[in-house]
Amino acid sequence: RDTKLIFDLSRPGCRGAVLPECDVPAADVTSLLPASALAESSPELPEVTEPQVIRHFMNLSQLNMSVDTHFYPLGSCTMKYNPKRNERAAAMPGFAEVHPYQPDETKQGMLEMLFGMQEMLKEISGLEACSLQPAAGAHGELTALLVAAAYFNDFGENRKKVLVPDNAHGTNPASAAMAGFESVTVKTNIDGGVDMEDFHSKLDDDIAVFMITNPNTVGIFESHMRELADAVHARGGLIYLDGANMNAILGVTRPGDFGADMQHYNPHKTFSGPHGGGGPGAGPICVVEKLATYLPGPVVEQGECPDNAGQTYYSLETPAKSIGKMRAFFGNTGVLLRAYCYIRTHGPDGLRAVSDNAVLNANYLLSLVKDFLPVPQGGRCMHEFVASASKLKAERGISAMDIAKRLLDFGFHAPTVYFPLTVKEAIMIEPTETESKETLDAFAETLRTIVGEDADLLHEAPHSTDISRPNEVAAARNPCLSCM
Amino acid sequence: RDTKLIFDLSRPGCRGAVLPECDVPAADVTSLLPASALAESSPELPEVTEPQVIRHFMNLSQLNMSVDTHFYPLGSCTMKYNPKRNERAAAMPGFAEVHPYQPDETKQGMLEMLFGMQEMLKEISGLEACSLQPAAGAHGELTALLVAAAYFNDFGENRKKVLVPDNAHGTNPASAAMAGFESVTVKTNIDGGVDMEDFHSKLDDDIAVFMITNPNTVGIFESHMRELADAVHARGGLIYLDGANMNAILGVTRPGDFGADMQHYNPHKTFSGPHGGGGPGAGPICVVEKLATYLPGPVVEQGECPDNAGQTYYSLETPAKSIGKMRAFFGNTGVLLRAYCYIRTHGPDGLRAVSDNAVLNANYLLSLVKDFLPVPQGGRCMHEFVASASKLKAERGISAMDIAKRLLDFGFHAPTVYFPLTVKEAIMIEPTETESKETLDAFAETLRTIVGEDADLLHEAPHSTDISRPNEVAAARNPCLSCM
Amino acid sequence: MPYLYNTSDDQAAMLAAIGAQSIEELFQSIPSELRLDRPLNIPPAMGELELEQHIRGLAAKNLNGSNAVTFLGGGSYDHFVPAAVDAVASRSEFYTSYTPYQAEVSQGNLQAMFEYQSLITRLTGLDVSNCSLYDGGSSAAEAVLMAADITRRKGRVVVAASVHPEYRQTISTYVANLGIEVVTVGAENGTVDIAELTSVVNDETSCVVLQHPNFFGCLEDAETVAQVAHDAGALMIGVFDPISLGLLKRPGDWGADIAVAEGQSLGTPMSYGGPVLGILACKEKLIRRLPGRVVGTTTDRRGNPCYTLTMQTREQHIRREKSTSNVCSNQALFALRATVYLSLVGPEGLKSVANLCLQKSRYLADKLDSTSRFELVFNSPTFKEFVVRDKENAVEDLVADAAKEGYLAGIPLGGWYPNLADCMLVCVTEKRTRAQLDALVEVLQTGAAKASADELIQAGI
Amino acid sequence: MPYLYNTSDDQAAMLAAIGAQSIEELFQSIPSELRLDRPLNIPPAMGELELEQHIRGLAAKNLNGSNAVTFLGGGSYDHFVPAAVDAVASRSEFYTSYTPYQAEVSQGNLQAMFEYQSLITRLTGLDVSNCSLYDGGSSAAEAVLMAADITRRKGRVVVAASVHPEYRQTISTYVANLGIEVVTVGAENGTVDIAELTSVVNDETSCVVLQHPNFFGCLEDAETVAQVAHDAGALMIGVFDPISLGLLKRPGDWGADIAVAEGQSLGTPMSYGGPVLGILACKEKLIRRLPGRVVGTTTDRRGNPCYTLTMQTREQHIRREKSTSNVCSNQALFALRATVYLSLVGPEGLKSVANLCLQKSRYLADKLDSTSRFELVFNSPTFKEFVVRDKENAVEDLVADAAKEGYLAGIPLGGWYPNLADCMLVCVTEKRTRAQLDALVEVLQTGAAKASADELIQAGI
Repeated sequence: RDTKLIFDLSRPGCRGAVLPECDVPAADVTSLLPASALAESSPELPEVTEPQVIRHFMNLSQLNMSVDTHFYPLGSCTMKYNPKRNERAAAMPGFAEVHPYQPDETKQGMLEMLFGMQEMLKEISGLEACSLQPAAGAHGELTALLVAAAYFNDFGENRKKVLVPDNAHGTNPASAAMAGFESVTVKTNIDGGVDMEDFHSKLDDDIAVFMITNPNTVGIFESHMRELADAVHARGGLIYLDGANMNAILGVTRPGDFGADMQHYNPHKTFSGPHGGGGPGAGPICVVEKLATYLPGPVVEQGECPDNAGQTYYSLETPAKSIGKMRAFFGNTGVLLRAYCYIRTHGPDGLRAVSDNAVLNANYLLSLVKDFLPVPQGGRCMHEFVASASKLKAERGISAMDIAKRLLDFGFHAPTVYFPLTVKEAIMIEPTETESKETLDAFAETLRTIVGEDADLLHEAPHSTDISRPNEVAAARNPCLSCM
Repeated sequence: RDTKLIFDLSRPGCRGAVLPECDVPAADVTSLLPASALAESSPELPEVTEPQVIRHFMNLSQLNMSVDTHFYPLGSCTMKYNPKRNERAAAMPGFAEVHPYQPDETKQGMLEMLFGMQEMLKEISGLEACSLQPAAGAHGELTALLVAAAYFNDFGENRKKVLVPDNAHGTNPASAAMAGFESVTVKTNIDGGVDMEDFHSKLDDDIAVFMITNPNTVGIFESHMRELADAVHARGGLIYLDGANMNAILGVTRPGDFGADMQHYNPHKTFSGPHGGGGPGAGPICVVEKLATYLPGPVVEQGECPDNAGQTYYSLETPAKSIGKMRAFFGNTGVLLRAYCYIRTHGPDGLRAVSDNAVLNANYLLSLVKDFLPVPQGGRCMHEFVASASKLKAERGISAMDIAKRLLDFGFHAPTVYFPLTVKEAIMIEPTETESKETLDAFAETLRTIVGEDADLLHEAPHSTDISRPNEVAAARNPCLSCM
Repeated sequence: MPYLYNTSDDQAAMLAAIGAQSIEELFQSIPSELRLDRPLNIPPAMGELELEQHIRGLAAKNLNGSNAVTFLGGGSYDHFVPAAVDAVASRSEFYTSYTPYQAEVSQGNLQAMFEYQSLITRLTGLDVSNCSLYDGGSSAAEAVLMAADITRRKGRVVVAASVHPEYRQTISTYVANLGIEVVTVGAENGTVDIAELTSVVNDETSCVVLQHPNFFGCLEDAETVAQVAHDAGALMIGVFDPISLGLLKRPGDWGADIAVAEGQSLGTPMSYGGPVLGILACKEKLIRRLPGRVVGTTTDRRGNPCYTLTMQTREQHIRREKSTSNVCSNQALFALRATVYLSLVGPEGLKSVANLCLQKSRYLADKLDSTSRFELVFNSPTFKEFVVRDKENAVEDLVADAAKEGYLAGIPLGGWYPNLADCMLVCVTEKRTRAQLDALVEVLQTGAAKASADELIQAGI
Repeated sequence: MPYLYNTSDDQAAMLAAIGAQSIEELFQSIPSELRLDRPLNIPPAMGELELEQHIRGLAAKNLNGSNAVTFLGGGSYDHFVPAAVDAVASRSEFYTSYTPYQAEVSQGNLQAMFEYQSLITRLTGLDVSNCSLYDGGSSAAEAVLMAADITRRKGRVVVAASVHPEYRQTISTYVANLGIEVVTVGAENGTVDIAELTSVVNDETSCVVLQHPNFFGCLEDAETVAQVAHDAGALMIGVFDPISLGLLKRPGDWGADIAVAEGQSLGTPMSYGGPVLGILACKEKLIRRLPGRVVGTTTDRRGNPCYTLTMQTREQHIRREKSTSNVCSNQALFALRATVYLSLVGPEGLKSVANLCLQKSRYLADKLDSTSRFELVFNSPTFKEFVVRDKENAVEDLVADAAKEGYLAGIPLGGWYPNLADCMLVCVTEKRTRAQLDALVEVLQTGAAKASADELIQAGI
């Protein structure tokens, strides 16, 4: 195993790029810039050639599993196929080589696409306004909570409480804290839904927002959704819908219709943006009408061309009481463009078919594995389900991690493990709609094989991968985050 | 190991592409085309989805070694780095989406590039005319031989003999035969050069062409080149230079200057076009002035714009006595564009540096291996050398093939083996200039290790690859060339 | 030098190991009188940024798919290339590898080529396919050489005038020095004259070459032609359009012994005509004369099924002047593209593409025919191309004027067919929209269109 | 549905295995009164060909690098992106994978991110880098939150008016509900007013935020500002331009405790401002408050060195509301692009890029300043951007007119700085040629250029 870093390949004098000669009269740098501002030595970068760079990174790439090469049932992450036509679109100079501060009249195609995206997201969520600015799901959460804070402040209310179920994504309480709220945990019950008794006991007039994931993180649609929403609204609070699991309900039900006042989308999950090894994503949000004025700016408006009446013209506007900006520039346009392509590829029936098949695939896989790998909350599920290795752990010492690692040996990426925290030895499986029955059968068969294997073999897994399990404790104890 | 074919993934009803609805009034097909011409059933193609297609071919790709991922010292093939900027250029719609029959005025950029390519190739070869039409090196050979035939015919000569050294590429005699000539083999001597005695004995007034590779296939510059050329010319014959080994002599010496009347280039070797798993390549040829009129057409001419005097204008012309066409359309423009980018990237000094370093790398590697792996013709070499395992074979039963296969286990592509036929147990190594000293050191060290390994281990090699050695005899005895 | 590794320190160390004083010394075997004593006279080096500016400039001078609408065909077609094809073909492991001599580290290429061969045999209805040749034209010439060799008839090759003129030229060039006569049979009415054909096919004829649909876009009576060839003991060589096989009978089914095609339509951009993809398939009995590489199945030492290059005894590095051909490479990357394309479109997709070509070209043909200025020339059914006559006999001007509006209207035919000097060949693929078809009619009639090609492109129609 | 596998047969078989009658039944947990009883009101589905026509049309309506020449900067820059960067970033195994939770099958991503962190710490002269945040603006806000947390000073954040206005807005938005005051210090002369700054930095101040070179392109007296911050016990947050570090002193060397940047310049196209790359590096002592993912070295069970995500106890899935930030992703693909870019250009290349920006922007600034209509506004030395005043106070019109010729001339500043309503910010990167600079001067003076941007592009100059 070659573990050389790019720095290890460096040899003085090697160059991977040749810049042009200066074609204007050039002055000595020291005559243009003060000596005190200048670096005393060259940047400490490696000196390598282009072929070295390519071979280094091509070989590194092959060390990764990916959606294009492997089944990647990472629960809560919706690792669906990333269509190649979307990549082609995003690479066009007419999108990739556009500057954010170009005059509106020089980017009408960009604005038209973004306006269309706003409209489609509003319709899919059943909400009235949209901001495409947030850069990721968690960023969307934070944005929405700041919108909520601005709304309450506008009415002189100083609500501080944000309710979050105990099986929510960790970003929910973290976003609440960042936004200046106090996060209060609401229990969930044995079925994975919100414990209504606990919920009502924690609901009071200080409630600002109830953040709910629905379908929730154990893959169940909250059966008391309407009651929850009504109760929160009755107290003057707002419902925030964590949109991570939208893949289950496209065209089936809409957050706005089941009580949400705000929601974010993960276009990189639901709408097939590639995950890029960790990012970029995007986190556009939709809100009810009364919150529209607080959205971060700008948003795209449709109107008439100033120079040409009757011709559609798109412009950028900042809402009147906007919270301001959550980042520089408009938003993660490149991710949104891919999502736009995806939605336009599917249309209404296609999006519904996505959710139909995502839910079908998850239920099918559930039906194949539940007999040998218990699924506490699941007779049926939505787009994902959470199995538990706690019985295996108790009886044979086999952990969720053991199973996850062993799957790697069989050419499958592992599911999400140990999340949500409410399920012991959780194994969270989301197949997505872009996998075949054949793959699901093979995966279930492999899981069946694994649970029957020798415990020691599993503890030592994986056996066939590039490296075996890393010592994470040592990594964290003495963090070495860069090479000397 | 998953050996499923794309056909095995097929399930009725799956689709990987959706075509648009017809936007013009559509008639029944049977009303437009005679029933007798229509197929009775659908094409027998697999029915698969886009994600299946992608995962299938992505996984297949990883089963290949390639220049981007591995050292690939395949002698005679010049597996140098394929610059990414060239790929970007070739993908531009302004080159990729141009039709061959567009009017000249709508493709002036294309013609300007091709004219530049003609001029640069002429200068590099020291010859006076160029045709970019041939699609591969062997195609260039055939083209040149047909040009020679036309030349002789034009003067009423019916010369039939083509002399080819015994260490020449097999395409040389094959091309001669295809062009209607008789191929006569000339021996080479112990040093790898043409045996002058044998040469003179076979030279007579029937000679049409002497096809010579120089530097030759054992990596040696023919020391009697001038004498050879003079003798052939004295008999009225022509010298053809097989340009496969141009990488050794760019800017050092030119075929036209050492006596060649015709030569082909392999832009996919010398000028970094990617080899594409076997192709496409290109095989442009250059010839002396007297042969220009026989070149296949069209060629690009530079002149003045008909509508705008003084402005440069490029047009296509077919030489007066052209042999005709060697294929449809102009040539392998996409390959030529990459070569153009490569030459423009290097300039005169850069091309010379390419040959300097190609020859330096080959000699360095030669110096590292010759002590444990004899190199019959090599104290020094040009861009490549041919080692021989014949001593190892005789003493320990270790063949060139054994060594080649064992190299695969160490992450190196194998050299060319058993060519040229004049060297027993030949191992033909061409490192190219785009490999580092470090890589050459590692390769030489691995070779040293291998020649010291157990013979049985080597006979069974490779051990760590996707498959072990295929049974080629069985494959050829009962050819199975497609699946049912 | 962004691609060179050796620093001057490296060079010194390497020279020391070699035992040479200088790099110059390594070239001492080249006599000084043969050396170039000056730098090459080519333009100076460019960095990547300058190169890209230069290349973008050249590209911008060409009308192309991003700023023009093309109705040109004639063997190079503006069919749609799905993005997934590019995604596969741009994999380093495919495009920077070479011929799979080492099967153990080339199973990806080998399996892909085996799948290509399988797809082509299914598509053509023939038994065997090689794994590709240079292009359609040279494939036709190789097929002719095959036929001459197999039939041992060195006398005559009969070619329909309705075969692509450049394919005919290529055939003629290939056989010019072999003593083989090429007899061209007229096609005055848009399809080959079968009576004339029958009269020239004799027992010295190795093969008959027919294109179907032919260069004019017309369907030939291919079965009858094949019968004429076979009755004389000649082989039938069919030049086909792979897209047409979404609707039309396969070459193997109408009687072709060898079928050749330009495969560019299957997922490869036009690229000014090259590089492209030569398809050649034939009947089982002709296999030992098949030119080019082929991949076959076998097992490895461990008994696992695998793929390898095979039948190499036909090839030039073993048989040298006795080989079946001098071809020692293939268009593997474009065979791969065709494999991905055919897998993506599948049976229904290929039918759809073919049907869209048929319907849309018919729409345009009828519309032009209904104008006062233009008329269709031939009566035979056409697939995606047709020949139209300009009654005012100004085809070249029309084409030039239309190009100014961004419409590439058609291919003037006078250069190849003097009697069709007032005609052009017009092609309509599935990419052309009704708005584009209507605009072409307008621009050809009036010299201007309500909307330039650029405007249609911006409108996404 | 090109991305869906399940045929109706599959669906039937799967439903049977589930024990359900229909897919509809699987949704029965959703109360019918919450269901959507109609199809979504979005446009109908498009095949790939139609989609591409539509998208090409939209793209053609935007001025962009293929048909325009841009002088816009202000945090998004038209630097050259080498093709090798695209080649790496388009590898499926990089762009279709996710956060490397399973280190065993993610060493490629992990090592690349470790290399990124190493490059950023070297580039900035700081000890630690995370493996990226969303963008420069949100990174600045995260740095402010870090500082408030570390210093336990919730009172005041001091920001120079010469910091990017949208970064300042982002900071304000982030802290709006946290009771933290944002105090902006003027920069009337193009750089922060140090006297004013000194007066407002107090012992309640958690940090001072300075951009250097600043939004106007001017170099700040960064060391003095850092001294003011440190004297008050506040942290110094430096916003930097990574390209400038080819010439300028590193943030860690002039006193920044936390350095943040927009990393788009390092190999990522502008993409209308996103997605891009937030860089954040800091001193070792601040590591436990670092937001975002980090990769560290360790060994595996067999003792082999390897990489893993580490310090996850800071993160939200473990500490939830106590985590250092809610960020649970990174811009891995663009961190990878930056890694490839920095590796390719190396020390000499980065210096060259920086020097070309410096020299060419100076040339243009001087040339504009020498006209009668324009004058430079600030005296401080600039790096690659500068502020120019239109004495005729018609900046918006000038920009609109220049755009018609294909020149994106500059960013009008009035919206952010009312006192600069007659000014615009002009940027020159290494991609701009002298011909383009001269053409801009011409078009700004006369409203027309001898050569449009399109013509310069075609000429490759």
